[in-house]
Amino acid sequence: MSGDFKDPREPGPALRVKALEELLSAKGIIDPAALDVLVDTYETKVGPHIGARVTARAWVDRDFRQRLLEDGAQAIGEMGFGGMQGEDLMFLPNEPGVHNMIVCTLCSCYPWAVLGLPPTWYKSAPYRSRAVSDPRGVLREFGVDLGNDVEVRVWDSTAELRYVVLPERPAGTEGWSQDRLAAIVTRDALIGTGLIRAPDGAGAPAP
Amino acid sequence: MSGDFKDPREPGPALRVKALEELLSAKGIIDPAALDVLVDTYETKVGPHIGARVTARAWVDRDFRQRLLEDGAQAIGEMGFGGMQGEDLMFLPNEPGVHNMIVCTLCSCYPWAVLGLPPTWYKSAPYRSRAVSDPRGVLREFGVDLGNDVEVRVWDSTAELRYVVLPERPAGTEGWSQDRLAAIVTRDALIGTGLIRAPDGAGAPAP
Amino acid sequence: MNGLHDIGGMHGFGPILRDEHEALFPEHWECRAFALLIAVIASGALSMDEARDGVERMDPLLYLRTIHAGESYYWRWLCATEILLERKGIVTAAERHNSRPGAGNVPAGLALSCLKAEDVPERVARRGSARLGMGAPAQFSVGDRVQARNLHPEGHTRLPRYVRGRTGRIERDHGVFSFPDTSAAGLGPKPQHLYLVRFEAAELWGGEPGPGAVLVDLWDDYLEPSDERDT
Amino acid sequence: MNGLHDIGGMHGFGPILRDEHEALFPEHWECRAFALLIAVIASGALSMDEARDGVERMDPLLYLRTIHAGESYYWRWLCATEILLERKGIVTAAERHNSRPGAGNVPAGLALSCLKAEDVPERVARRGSARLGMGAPAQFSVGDRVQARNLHPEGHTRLPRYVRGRTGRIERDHGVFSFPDTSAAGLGPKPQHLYLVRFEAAELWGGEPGPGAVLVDLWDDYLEPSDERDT
Repeated sequence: MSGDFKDPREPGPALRVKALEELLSAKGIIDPAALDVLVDTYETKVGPHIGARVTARAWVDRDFRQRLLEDGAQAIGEMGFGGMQGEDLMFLPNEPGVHNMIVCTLCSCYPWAVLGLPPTWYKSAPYRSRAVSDPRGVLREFGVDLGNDVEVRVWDSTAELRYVVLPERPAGTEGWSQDRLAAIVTRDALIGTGLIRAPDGAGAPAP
Repeated sequence: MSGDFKDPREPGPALRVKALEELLSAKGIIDPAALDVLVDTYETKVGPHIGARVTARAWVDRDFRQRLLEDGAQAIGEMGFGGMQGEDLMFLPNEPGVHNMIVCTLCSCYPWAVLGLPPTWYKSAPYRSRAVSDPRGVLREFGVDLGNDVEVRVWDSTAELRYVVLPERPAGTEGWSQDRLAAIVTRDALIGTGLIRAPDGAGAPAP
Repeated sequence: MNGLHDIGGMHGFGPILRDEHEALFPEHWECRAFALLIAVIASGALSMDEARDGVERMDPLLYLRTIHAGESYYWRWLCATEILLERKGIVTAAERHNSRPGAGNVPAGLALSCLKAEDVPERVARRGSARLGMGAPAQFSVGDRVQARNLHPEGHTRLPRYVRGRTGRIERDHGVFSFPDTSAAGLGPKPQHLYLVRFEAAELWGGEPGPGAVLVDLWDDYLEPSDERDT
Repeated sequence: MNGLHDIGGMHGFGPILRDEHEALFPEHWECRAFALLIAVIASGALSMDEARDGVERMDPLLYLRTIHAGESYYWRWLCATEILLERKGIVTAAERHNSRPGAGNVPAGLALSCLKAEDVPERVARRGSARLGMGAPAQFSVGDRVQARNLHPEGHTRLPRYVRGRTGRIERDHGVFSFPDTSAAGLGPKPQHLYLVRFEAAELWGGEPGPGAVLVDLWDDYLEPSDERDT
């Protein structure tokens, strides 16, 4: 019957990828060394620390925040960030009474340039199916319990625009440096499935 | 991970059915001998020959045809047929310019009392998904090419009503006995995925 | 429930594979799974609505294998039977696992009547209609234009996704039937009228190569009046 | 295409399973499958729209395993790459099977440029917008009430089933973009305006526990004016 990929007559994915890579290399369409660099880029260079730094700056720099909300790609370009899967970028500011959350129901679009590659759960059926129809239920699974007075806006990435949540700065972080602020920004907060809480003793002066 | 039923730690269906049957029997809820009779009933007694006999009679007996279209369950009761999955029954007459076809998109409802248990293809994704949205394409796969002037009515069995197509009597079968007519009625014609054609030499007198 | 079972109008499953010589029950367990569920329903332990609900709650992957990858259809019946007997406390997972009855027994209040072999012929041939012997006000009449509501219940429903929000016409009033959404959830029959509703193919799917319609049986609670003009 | 991938609003997949310690590429082949598709797109051999179309045409059972049963996500990329390179005649099934290039070569007319290792950083960091540098008449303006068309194309589309037939409001005009439905089918970019459309949760799903909306990017061809009153 059709389609059982565990059919023992079918080669596994490792062999299939290897065959394709060798064929495309022989045909001069790809350069295996470029694949190495691509992998290294997303394993070591592009990741949620970028989103954390952008967020921290937006928290302390009002003009930057405004530029970020007007043209996300342009603004993060000032910081040396941007590129693939972040060419057209909108930052979605959470505010009192409004919570934003991103999803891609049709595939797994994600703002790589700001967050790196997505976690498995973001690409899986339970999140993709329920984020649009039951966002409050999804958020509860992440430990986020929003009151029914809070409006939840879910952004389904159906086109080439990429969305990132700009979380609210937690109370008790007044006077923190951008580095210290960046350290408390989580990937889930930038997806909209988490909130940022200042750690214990947040109000104390920086050490 | 969830739900791979080929997990070797899980017993296969044969063991699972056996366990359930023994437990329910021990609890006095089922009688294994009744299961034997149920299986025998649908293997040897109830099948598409019933629909074929009903159709043949409707072709030769105008009053019966009318009663059949008014109340299918009542009319086939006259012939000693009817019962489970045929309690509320509508026969759908094909006519010049109108072709009927049955499906159950949500599960696999089927007029057992008239056709027996359905074939696998009727219960499978390709038929269930496309019968409602591309009936002409489905019919072409069955070798039935309807002109675009023919209206196709697809009956999706979402409730306890059961539908059966009443095919058109083919030309060249004038004067045939009910038995001879019944022999050319196919299961697919009663589902609406086939047409009935008189065999070669149909016009000749019965041997 | 917006599940994989609600498959009308989907693409991508390839050609219809037919085997004109297939056996009714290729493997022995399949005929037992078939008869077992019928006997359990005959006992009064569960209803057809509940059985369908059980199928819908089986694992989506196994469900897909039974409709697309050649696994036996009767997996659905087996899973539904297991799921529902467990939900009702009639056969627990532990009992299944140990293959022997536990200390508990059938819950009190379930008046079950075992279907005996000698009663099978009568049971199979019983001609009683599924209509309920009670009245209920009909919201609609034959000829009315109706719109299927845009409902997305998490439980069992017999309102296919492909008709939700679409406009059709009442072709026939079938009478008063039990309502599957409440019946499957153990909330009673909520008796109401069931209608045959005709949806033009063009209304459901956009352009079509020729005239066509899909006829669907829908309950009062699935429908609202439509103010769309006739086409 | 009404495929399994169009999963917004479905039920039955259970809880969200998270592993905070998962590796980016648990198996080595996954990182190669990832980089391979990116390099093939960079070569000009295929577009993102085509890549998505390829994923949608993989076998539904394997697709489901990658979203529900723990099989690697990168199966989708691998299958899409295979399907599309075969469709375009760049790598045939026979070549894959034999693991060596056949007599034929890359079809004439495809001007491919191999992405070199030293060009990867520039490629990854390139900031050009996906907007097309051309005008197109805009059918709608910010504030307009629109209805998503009830389309059921058999090919690739980015119009999710859950918004079809539903009414929303244009929140933003993103400018002119390539149209995925034609682009993925090799019929050209059909440049047109792309809008951010806001659908109230109640409009999409019925009753909701609190205020909410889903915001979706939709092209002109997916939309028609709505005469529904404001709510």
